[in-house]
Amino acid sequence: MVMYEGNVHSTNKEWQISDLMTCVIARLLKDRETVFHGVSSHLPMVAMQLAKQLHAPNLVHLNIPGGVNPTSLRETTYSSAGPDLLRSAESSFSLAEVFDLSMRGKLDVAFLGGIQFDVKGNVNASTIGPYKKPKVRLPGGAGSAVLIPTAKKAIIWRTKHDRRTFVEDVDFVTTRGNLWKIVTPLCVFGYRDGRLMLDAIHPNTTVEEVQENTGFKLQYDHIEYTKAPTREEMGVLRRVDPKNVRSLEF
Amino acid sequence: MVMYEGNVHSTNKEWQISDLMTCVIARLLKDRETVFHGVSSHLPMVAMQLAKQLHAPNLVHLNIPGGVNPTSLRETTYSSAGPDLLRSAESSFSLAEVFDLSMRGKLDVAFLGGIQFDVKGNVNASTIGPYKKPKVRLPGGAGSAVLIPTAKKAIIWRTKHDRRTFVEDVDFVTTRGNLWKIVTPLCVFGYRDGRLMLDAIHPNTTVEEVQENTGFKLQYDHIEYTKAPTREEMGVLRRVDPKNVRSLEF
Amino acid sequence: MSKRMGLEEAVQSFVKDGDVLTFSGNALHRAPMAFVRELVRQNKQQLQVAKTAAALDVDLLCAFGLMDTVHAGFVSYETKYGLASYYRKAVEAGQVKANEHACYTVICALRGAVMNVPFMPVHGLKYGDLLVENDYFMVVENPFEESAEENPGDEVERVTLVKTIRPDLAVIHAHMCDEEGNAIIHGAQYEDILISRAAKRVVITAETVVKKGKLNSGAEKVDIPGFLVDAVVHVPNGAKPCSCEGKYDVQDMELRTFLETKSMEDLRSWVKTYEKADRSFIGKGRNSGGVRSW
Amino acid sequence: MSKRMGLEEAVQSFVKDGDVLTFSGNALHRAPMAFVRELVRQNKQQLQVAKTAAALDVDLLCAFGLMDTVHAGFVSYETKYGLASYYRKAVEAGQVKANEHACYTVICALRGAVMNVPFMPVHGLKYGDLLVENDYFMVVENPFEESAEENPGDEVERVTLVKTIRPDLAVIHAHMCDEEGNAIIHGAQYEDILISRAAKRVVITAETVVKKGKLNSGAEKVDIPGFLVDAVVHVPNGAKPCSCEGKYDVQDMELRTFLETKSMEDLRSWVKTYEKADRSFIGKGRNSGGVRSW
Repeated sequence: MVMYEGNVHSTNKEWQISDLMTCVIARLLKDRETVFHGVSSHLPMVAMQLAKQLHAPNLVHLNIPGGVNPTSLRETTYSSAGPDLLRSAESSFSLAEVFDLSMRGKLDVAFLGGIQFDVKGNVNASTIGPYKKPKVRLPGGAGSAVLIPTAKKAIIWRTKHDRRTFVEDVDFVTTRGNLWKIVTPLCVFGYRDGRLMLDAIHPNTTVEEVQENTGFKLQYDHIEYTKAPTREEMGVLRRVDPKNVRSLEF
Repeated sequence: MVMYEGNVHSTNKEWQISDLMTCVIARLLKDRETVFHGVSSHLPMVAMQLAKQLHAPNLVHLNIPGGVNPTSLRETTYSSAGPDLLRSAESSFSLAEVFDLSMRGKLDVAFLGGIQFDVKGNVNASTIGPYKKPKVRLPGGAGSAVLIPTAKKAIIWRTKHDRRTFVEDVDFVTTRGNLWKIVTPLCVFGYRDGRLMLDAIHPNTTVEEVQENTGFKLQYDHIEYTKAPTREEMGVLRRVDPKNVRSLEF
Repeated sequence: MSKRMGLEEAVQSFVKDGDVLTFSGNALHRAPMAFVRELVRQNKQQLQVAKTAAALDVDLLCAFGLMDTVHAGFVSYETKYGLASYYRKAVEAGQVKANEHACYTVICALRGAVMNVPFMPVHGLKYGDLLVENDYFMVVENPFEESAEENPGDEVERVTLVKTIRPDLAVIHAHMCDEEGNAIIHGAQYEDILISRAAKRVVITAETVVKKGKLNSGAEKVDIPGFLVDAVVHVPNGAKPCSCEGKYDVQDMELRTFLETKSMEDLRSWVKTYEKADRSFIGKGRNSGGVRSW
Repeated sequence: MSKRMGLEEAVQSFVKDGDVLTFSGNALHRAPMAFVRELVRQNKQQLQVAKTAAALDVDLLCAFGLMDTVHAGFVSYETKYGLASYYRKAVEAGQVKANEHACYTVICALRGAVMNVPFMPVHGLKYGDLLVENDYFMVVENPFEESAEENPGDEVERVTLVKTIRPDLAVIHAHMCDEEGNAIIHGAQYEDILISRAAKRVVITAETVVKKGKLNSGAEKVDIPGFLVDAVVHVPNGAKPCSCEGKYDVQDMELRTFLETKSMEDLRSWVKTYEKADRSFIGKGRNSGGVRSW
């Protein structure tokens, strides 16, 4: 079994898995959408900047420190919730206000994490083992439990794809339903008719390999491959994220 | 019957009724108290400035435009809710926040209006006649209905003292209870044991005159006279309110 | 993406009969009067207005018979200018419904809209006839308190709820705005930030409109982010005869002229005197008459 | 009236065992670390902390066994610095109760304290085990909706409530403060304004403390009015090793030293290294050692 945990290199020398995931996510974003990311979310943050440079110049970038449309990530290092995001922003809109916005149905896209996902679209970011006597206490779902039900499109990205991450049944349902996409180092899941469906696999893998690393039986209509990062995408990516913070999680 | 409606002159040449009421109110305020006034509240606003100059330098002046401790009323004219109160303030604290503060039990004094008051301490600022088919639609209680129950001390001032104002039973109970004082051109009422009590009468009047102008039977423990404005008070009053906005309501 | 448009187009596009509106400012300060006058010109009917303390804005709509319901804590001019007599007469005649709130319950009802919940608990509203006469207040028991079950002698805490008010449109007169709607208010903001989040749509009328990126202010000084705003209308003097901090104070003569109107003709004539100025700027950088350019 | 005091006095005066605390900042940004270290030095026990996203503040208190319950949406360092392992171990060992919230429900629970109501409705929390496992969430029917009675077929709208959290104390590390507590925060404010209104008492630790009237800023730039503040503590570098916008970034080496602690001795030694700096300023303009003056 090939573990994709921590594997940032692809067989291709032109791009790494983190580049591919960033491009795949950027392509999911549309112009004028309001898009939020939280802490430990460098990859989506870079994807938003990439989308803004390419096809979504009016995308509205929202974040925890409250900087609306920071113009640059040059000062961003270990944190995707740092005050640097407000420094170059065009206006301010606090975290509390972002949540309120989502409650009102006006947040188009929310990026969320999670540790375990099951075939029914349940998300666990809370505990392994019982909630009140956990074997492992996880960091917690942050905004997931209120954003997944209310954002128009909830995108989960996860830099690990293994059988402990994609399971038959999660230990604890931090939240569920209304997932739109899950992007992993191997594939993109969609959520339709109450279950995760394999939407596309990345060019660096095979359906067999995805299945081997997934704890539930894959279902798909037909196999599609995600497109490798283009030269243009890679050029812009290196410009908006010269420090390669998109790879921090790998 | 002597009507005190609109009567700004006393028999005394040293001061007017508006000066006296302002001084009486100022003396009710203590150092460090948080004190709020709303629209059409020039007299209490001036009283707060007077108290700050005399015995309550750390009184916290709160108001609708959100100016905490405006240092001067020089630019104030027809409005006690104008942006001028924020211009010279030391910090800002919005109307919504002032209400929240009172809900938390941290507003010491609220100044409130009203059109009709009865012996049981009911306040009417809403309608004469039935609420849904009023004979007279009044401006409304503004913050009264939430501030009288929550402020530590609610002070009502009223520049009219007649039998239509102080009645046996109000037409509509905009709010009730927890009144502390009502200051009129003739007297000061207190609220004790569920009813209005005559605390003191002004030096320009007599108990008989107050009773003549009051629609319910006066009750009092003993008669006390309010102290006329002192020379010092009048001096400071003319300095903090050179335009005499305290008399606007008369 | 510029959201600039003329005043006529903004009212045509964003207001329909029966809408619930909310306006910037308080009493005679920074009400979006040009927009309110355009509501009159376009004869928008059956309007509702939610505002803590209203004055000329509500009184003018009542004068023209365009108001259905007012949700407010206080409707009056301040001391010097007396009562809002058109409002008062309309309520007394049964033409307008006065839903009296404490100013704070308007704020709480709008917070309910911001959070998209159907009600908001209010601590202070405990006594009196407002609770009895109005169906938008309700008293419930605190469901988190179980002491009553455990100790039947204790009384369960009671909590007043106010029903959420969701304005269809907030109209905010700001000092400066860029063409995407990033708006700056100088001085007292009153409930403007709240209403910009509570309403389904937001129109900014502004003293000054600049191109994107020309606000010359830090992010923290922008009071209303552009992505919340649907239309930007350039209307210098758009709050007159109300005040606009740092720009102009209440226009005493203009206001008195309104207060002394005696007939529909007087009222129409008063609104007419502002028409040219209110409508002089249209979108796309040109004015309707070729006299002023954006 | 000056509210200045030393850090030791502030912790002695305003924290008792069992208190519910809330801290400024988010994750590794502007947590009031000097104050948290003083909690450790004074061995304050059974503390509760409410915060949307906590990191070193909560982890340090867990490391010393001083924490009872954490009310938070997220407790972890960001990517590069890994998980909050002391917190994690303490929860797994049953020593600390992790009351998991969505970050927003912490915000709503604090809004309940601001408004002094026992609960706050939350629109978004509709599904999952957090609702099932925690007694601070409850689902009720919307009492304003009567359609179910009128039309028995319809379902009544359900509304989730979160129980109010009333912190005993908010500790906020600010950039500048006058001696009466008027405080200014530069850049991202996170939930600091909210907690300054939600808590029963407020202590400001500040990079710079000036005399009254010397903030040299307009009223609108003061983020926390002094009358809300109980104590002002002058602690330059008081957020280290967390960041403080415009002053310093996360102190990588200092943080790593903490993360690599293996024993209680390592932990004590880490806290000790800050002791002189944390406590160097006392009230009344004199420092404890005579070296620095206020």
